[in-house]
Amino acid sequence: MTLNPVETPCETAIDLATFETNARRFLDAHLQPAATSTSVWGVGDDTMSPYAKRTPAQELERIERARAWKQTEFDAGFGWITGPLELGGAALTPDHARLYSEIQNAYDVPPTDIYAISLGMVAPAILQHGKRGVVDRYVEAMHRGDLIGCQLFSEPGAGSDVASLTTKATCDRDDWIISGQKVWTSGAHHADVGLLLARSNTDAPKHRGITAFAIPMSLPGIEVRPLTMMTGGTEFNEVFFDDVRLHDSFRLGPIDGGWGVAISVLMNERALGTGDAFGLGRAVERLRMTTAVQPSNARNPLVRQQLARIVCAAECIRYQALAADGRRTAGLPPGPAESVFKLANTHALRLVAELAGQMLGAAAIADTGEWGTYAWADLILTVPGLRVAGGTDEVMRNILAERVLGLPKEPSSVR
Amino acid sequence: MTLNPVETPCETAIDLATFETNARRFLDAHLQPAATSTSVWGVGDDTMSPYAKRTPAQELERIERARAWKQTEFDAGFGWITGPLELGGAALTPDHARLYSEIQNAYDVPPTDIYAISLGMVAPAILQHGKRGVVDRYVEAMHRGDLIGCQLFSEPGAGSDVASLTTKATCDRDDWIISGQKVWTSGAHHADVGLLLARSNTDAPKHRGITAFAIPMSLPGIEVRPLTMMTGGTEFNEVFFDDVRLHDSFRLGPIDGGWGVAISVLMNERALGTGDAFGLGRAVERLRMTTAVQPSNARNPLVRQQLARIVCAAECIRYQALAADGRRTAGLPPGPAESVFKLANTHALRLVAELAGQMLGAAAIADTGEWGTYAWADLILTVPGLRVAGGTDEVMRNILAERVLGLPKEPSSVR
Amino acid sequence: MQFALTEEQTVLQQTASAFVDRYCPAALAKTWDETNHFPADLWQRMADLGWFSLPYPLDWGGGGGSPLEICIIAEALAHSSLDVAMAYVGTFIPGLVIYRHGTDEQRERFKPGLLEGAYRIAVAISEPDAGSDAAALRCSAVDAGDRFIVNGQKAWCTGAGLPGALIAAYVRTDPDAPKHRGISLLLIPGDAQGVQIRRTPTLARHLLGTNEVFFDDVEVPRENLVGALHGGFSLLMSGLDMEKTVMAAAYTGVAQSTLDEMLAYSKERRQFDRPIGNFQALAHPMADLQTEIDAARLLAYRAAWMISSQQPCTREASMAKLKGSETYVAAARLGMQVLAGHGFSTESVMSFRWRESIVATISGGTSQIQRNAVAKSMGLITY
Amino acid sequence: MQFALTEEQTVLQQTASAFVDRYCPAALAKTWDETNHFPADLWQRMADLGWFSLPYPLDWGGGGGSPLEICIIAEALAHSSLDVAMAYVGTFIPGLVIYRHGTDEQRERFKPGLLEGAYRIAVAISEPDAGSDAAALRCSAVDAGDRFIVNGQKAWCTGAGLPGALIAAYVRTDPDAPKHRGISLLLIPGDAQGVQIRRTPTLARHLLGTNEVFFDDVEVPRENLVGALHGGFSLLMSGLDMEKTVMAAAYTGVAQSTLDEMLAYSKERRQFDRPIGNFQALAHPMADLQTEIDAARLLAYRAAWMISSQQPCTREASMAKLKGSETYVAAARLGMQVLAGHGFSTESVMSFRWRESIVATISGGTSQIQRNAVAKSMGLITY
Repeated sequence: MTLNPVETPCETAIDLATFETNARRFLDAHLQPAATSTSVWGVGDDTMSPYAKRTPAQELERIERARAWKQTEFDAGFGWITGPLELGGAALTPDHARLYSEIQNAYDVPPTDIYAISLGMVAPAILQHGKRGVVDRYVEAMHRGDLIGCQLFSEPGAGSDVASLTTKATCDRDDWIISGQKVWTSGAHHADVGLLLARSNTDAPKHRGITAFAIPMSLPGIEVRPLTMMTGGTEFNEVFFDDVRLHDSFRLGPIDGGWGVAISVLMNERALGTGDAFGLGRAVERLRMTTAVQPSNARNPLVRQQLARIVCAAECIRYQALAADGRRTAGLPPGPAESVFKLANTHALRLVAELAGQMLGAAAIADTGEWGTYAWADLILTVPGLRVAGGTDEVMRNILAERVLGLPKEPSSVR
Repeated sequence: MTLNPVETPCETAIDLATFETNARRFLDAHLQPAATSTSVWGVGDDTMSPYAKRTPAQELERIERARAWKQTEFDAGFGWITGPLELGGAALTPDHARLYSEIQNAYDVPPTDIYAISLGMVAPAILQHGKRGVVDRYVEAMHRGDLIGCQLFSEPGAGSDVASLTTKATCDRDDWIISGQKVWTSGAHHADVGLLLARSNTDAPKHRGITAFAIPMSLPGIEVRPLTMMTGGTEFNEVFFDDVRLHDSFRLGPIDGGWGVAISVLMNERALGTGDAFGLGRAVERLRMTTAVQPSNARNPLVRQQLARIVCAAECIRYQALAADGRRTAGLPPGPAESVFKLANTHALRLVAELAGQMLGAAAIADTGEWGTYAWADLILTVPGLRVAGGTDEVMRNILAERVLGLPKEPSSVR
Repeated sequence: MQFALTEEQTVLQQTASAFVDRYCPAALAKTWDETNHFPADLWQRMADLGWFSLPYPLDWGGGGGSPLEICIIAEALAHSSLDVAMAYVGTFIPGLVIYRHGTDEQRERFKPGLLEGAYRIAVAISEPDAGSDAAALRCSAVDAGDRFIVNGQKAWCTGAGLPGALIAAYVRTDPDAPKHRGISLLLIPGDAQGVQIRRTPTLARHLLGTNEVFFDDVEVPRENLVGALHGGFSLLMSGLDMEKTVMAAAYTGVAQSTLDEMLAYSKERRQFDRPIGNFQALAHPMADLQTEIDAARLLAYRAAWMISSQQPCTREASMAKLKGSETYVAAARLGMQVLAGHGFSTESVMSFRWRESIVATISGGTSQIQRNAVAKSMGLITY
Repeated sequence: MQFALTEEQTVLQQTASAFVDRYCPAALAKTWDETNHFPADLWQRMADLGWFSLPYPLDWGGGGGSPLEICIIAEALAHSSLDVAMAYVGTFIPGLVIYRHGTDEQRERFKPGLLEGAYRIAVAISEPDAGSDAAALRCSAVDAGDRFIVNGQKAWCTGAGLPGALIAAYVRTDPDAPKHRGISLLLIPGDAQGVQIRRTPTLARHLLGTNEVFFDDVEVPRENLVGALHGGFSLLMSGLDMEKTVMAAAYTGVAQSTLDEMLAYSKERRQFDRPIGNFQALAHPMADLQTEIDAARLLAYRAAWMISSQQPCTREASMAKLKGSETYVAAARLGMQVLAGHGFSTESVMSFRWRESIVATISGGTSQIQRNAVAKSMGLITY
């Protein structure tokens, strides 16, 4: 089945002006105006990195806040504006969604990054490739924030080369038996459902022997172990499958046709990288503030030159992100060109982190307790991870070369 | 006097749809549809550099084509769409101008780069700061393409530091006597009028002793000598003033108030750098084509990676240029933020030239007669010039640091 | 001009290399760092080999080693970690100050400890608000005849918290003199009354630890004044070329290890049906890196040779420090790209290299400061 | 390890330096380049100093110079221009091939010309369609007993158009053998019947000129076959390390000149009331560049030392070529930024440096090829 939001009937649509009034009324009732306090030196939380270290209690509290907000928003009809009515969506147009997202910018919305993969990749894949029962079980609940999904693609031996995965799915009458190991699974310890790729046919060429599944993370035989990052963060996991039994109705797409599912998901993953997913805007602003409060840096010609360079890059990226967001909100599918965005973004973040290190010197690498100084250490440590997550720079550039520029495939890459 | 186009009466305005019909009718009558031939390997002119070497005859022919087109366009009412009626403008809105420029993209318009400085910098400065007689004498004729203006700012000892100029203007009753030397004057040998900065007061601080003038280039005592560039091109000149007598009515702005005129002009200069003034889009496309026709490069992982990097950069710049053009067409003044654009653009061009050199190897530096190979040499030679013209990278970054980021002025720069 | 090591130097290199393999392989250095562990027995083993006495002249009971030989040890130790190499270098560099500028009595008093590396001499220069101008320090020592009374605060004091630490504190003894002329060097035991030490959390360099030190009416006997009263600034500047040079050698050592580690991974790790090291997009940057490491090593050795042949080499030592530290950072950055996710996980040595490399271009004089020094030697005065 | 030149080497360096100042200062080299002028008397002066005989052993009548001494000359000449240095290097490198692989008769026949630098030996390898694989050449020589009949076309042939030029052409003598095993080296006078030479317009390197050479039934006497029949490929590969090393020294020489020129300009040119060299935004890149030039020079000298001590050094020579040529390009790029408009004008020597530098990372094996060689030495096979 397909439930393409673009095809839903529009007769229920309300006009944009009324919608705006309703949206503002709803947001006024539940949220504070966006604080500008993050732009004042020394005020507020000074963490910078998306992979910042949090205690388990802090993390849970953060998820609960996100979940409560998601539920409130969904129940008020703003959670899935373009979604179909039968799955709890509002069946409105992309213009409504874009408008809501603009209005929302003026409010202090709880951070909902925990749902980024769940809603950006897992839910669309289930909706597009899942059987009716699985769609009903997960999609609405995921959009309401009740359930969280994670992505089970990477393996210890299959990182950039996802298609070389070896986690096995063996058919046993109406069930599949899953065995193997996944790694770099973001948020698996909070997830209710996983989007799994497994090898169902070892005789076929590697891209043609993979099947995709939605898999309940509570099944017996699944074990999630945290990976500790340099930052101290533990949001990535290893996930072990020890003869896990899964009914065939959880299969997504055809048997041995999982690579097609994967491609559609990976495209969505790259699109996740737009917006200010990596916090570049915030980081550049913090860099500017840091310079401003330090006269020796503000007057240092080298710092000035490099800061100017970075602002150039960030400005370019911002315009591009606006264009890409426009495409997405308009319901256009993300194209391979959006690989560009992640590359440019993580490169700029690297420059930001390097300049911060240069400006702050020892204060960036040792904690003196001063606001906004050692906070940079997290970002400095995170940058290499950002460049790798969702495809290394090299892989992203190759995708660009092949799919956007139309160059031939890299030699002897057997795909 | 000020004749601000935005303030002209709009009762004469025609609606956009009618305007579009008229514009298409006019363009259909005079131009061919834009050839796509520049995107076919081996077809058409393969020159790449904006400073390509041309024979004097080729150059004159090019100017004559541009002038003929400018005149036709102006007389049909499309030459100065937002300009005031009394100066031959059409007194329409920025929306009309933007629409015309979009429609025009589909036609094979003769290159009119010779007018870029004339209309982008000199004419606006005369219009804004000139006395009635000078405005009447020059502005309409410049917009019609009858006359060409050049900019007389840089001197051998005053490049980035324009305000340290020493060309003297000495008051002699109602006249000024001009003596000194200008350099890097683009197109002076074709110009009818120059926008001159000269030192009128040697006792005042350097920014407060400068006066601006419009100066007829045919006056006795003015000598223009070509400078030869590495590319072999001679579009830059030295201009010598030997006791040139100029009536005070040619003065722009107040006596000793020339720095204000200069600032408004320099801002316009930076804005010139948007659009695809440097030919980045064309160069990237040529690079892609070059790769595509050379299997060894198309499959070379390093070339692929670097090409992808460059496409990222160019894509970012394109979106930014669109935004900047939007601002300009909407009649908003160019801001210092547009310094960003030139920096990003020339940096990307440098990467393009380097990769082309790497890919083509000897064929980029020696002329084998093959289409589209040695043609790169011009661009390779031009890149350093582009990075310097209109402000070195270092100066542009400093402007950005001070005017956009609000950092304090660089220490001990006495300005 | 010749580029070969002598036979003795080759043996020394092999010994040091075997030492690292046996007592402090990189994975162990990483564990020490992660657990803030100070491996005291490692120092004892270095002392047993006579390494701490090496920099001192033979006629004083030292090993009479040349700067090049010390570079060889530092470089080899850095294959373990920069921290291990720095701990070695940090022990004798301040020791040489005492040897060169101390009174006869002080030289005799401290001699056994110096030759055996028994002291952890923690150099205390920087202060929280003094910025990068070392001469602007404010920590005060009042002359009370047979002793000084010290008050104030020091920052970035490496190793001050270790047992038996001796703090070599640069303090202001004449508040009225021009800032360079009122500084003195005092040796203050870390456990003296009124000394309080607080460890600073840092990204790396956890073996010795980075500390803030607070002095509250600390009494320091006059015999612990090293060099002339108010003459401390020249002591502070002395030995800088040697320190930069030896550390430059250490940077090339750890950069080489970093490259070796990523190279091994790139040959073993397969993606798209071949070892990832066979992709030019990784192979060429690694080839470039090896070229840069070789170049950085030659710059360090050249500076060492100049020191031993008594040529002034502030410019060459700055070049070596600049190039060495920047090369280590570049190596760690490339290592993170080659190891990708594995590098980001704390399981990998590379995660440790990355953390540690960030310190390299900051400590011991930032890259900007080295560039200023080189620019000055070229006749450019920057401000 | 020691980094000093011997007294003789120092004198040689001073002589070469004075030679450049007197006979071919950079501005003059630029004029020659702009006017495609071949300064024949300059070669005579080099010959008078015995430089062309220097690479040959004493017992053959040569100067018995070591690779390091040849590097010293090449580096000094490159202060004039890369082209001048290349003309020197390009004279003896193919000469050494004749000396090493020629018959006794050939050695005697060519000896006077080789020792006096009288021949302009133009090496002809590349062909228009052969790409970067030298072994894929197709230019054919048919064995006709006492002579060969040569037909085909060569490209990128430096100096072939000069009076008295001798073309050292690698040709295919066995079309059926595997491509590396059917190549031979023939010496063909540039004025032989059936040889046609066409100059290729180029960005730089105009002293000797770059040419296409066409062979149309050219008869070459058998005594002009150098080395074994079908054995030419090993001759082609021989001496590559030496060539890369000496050229690497030349790159560091011209890079140093480029830096010296921008440095002088930066001290003289004032903007915003101070010399532009005092802005850190220019001073620090120049300091970095001096560091890189020193590093590149040490890599070149190391390779030269390895050749003279008979160590294999393909890796080290590739590193030296890579680093040297990339450093020259970086120097010229920075020079264009420092000189700004003045650099872009043909009045400045910098405009010539920029044009010329672009050749450096392409000719004599591109940077990609050097990186492949280094990667191979690290156990990485790229494809």
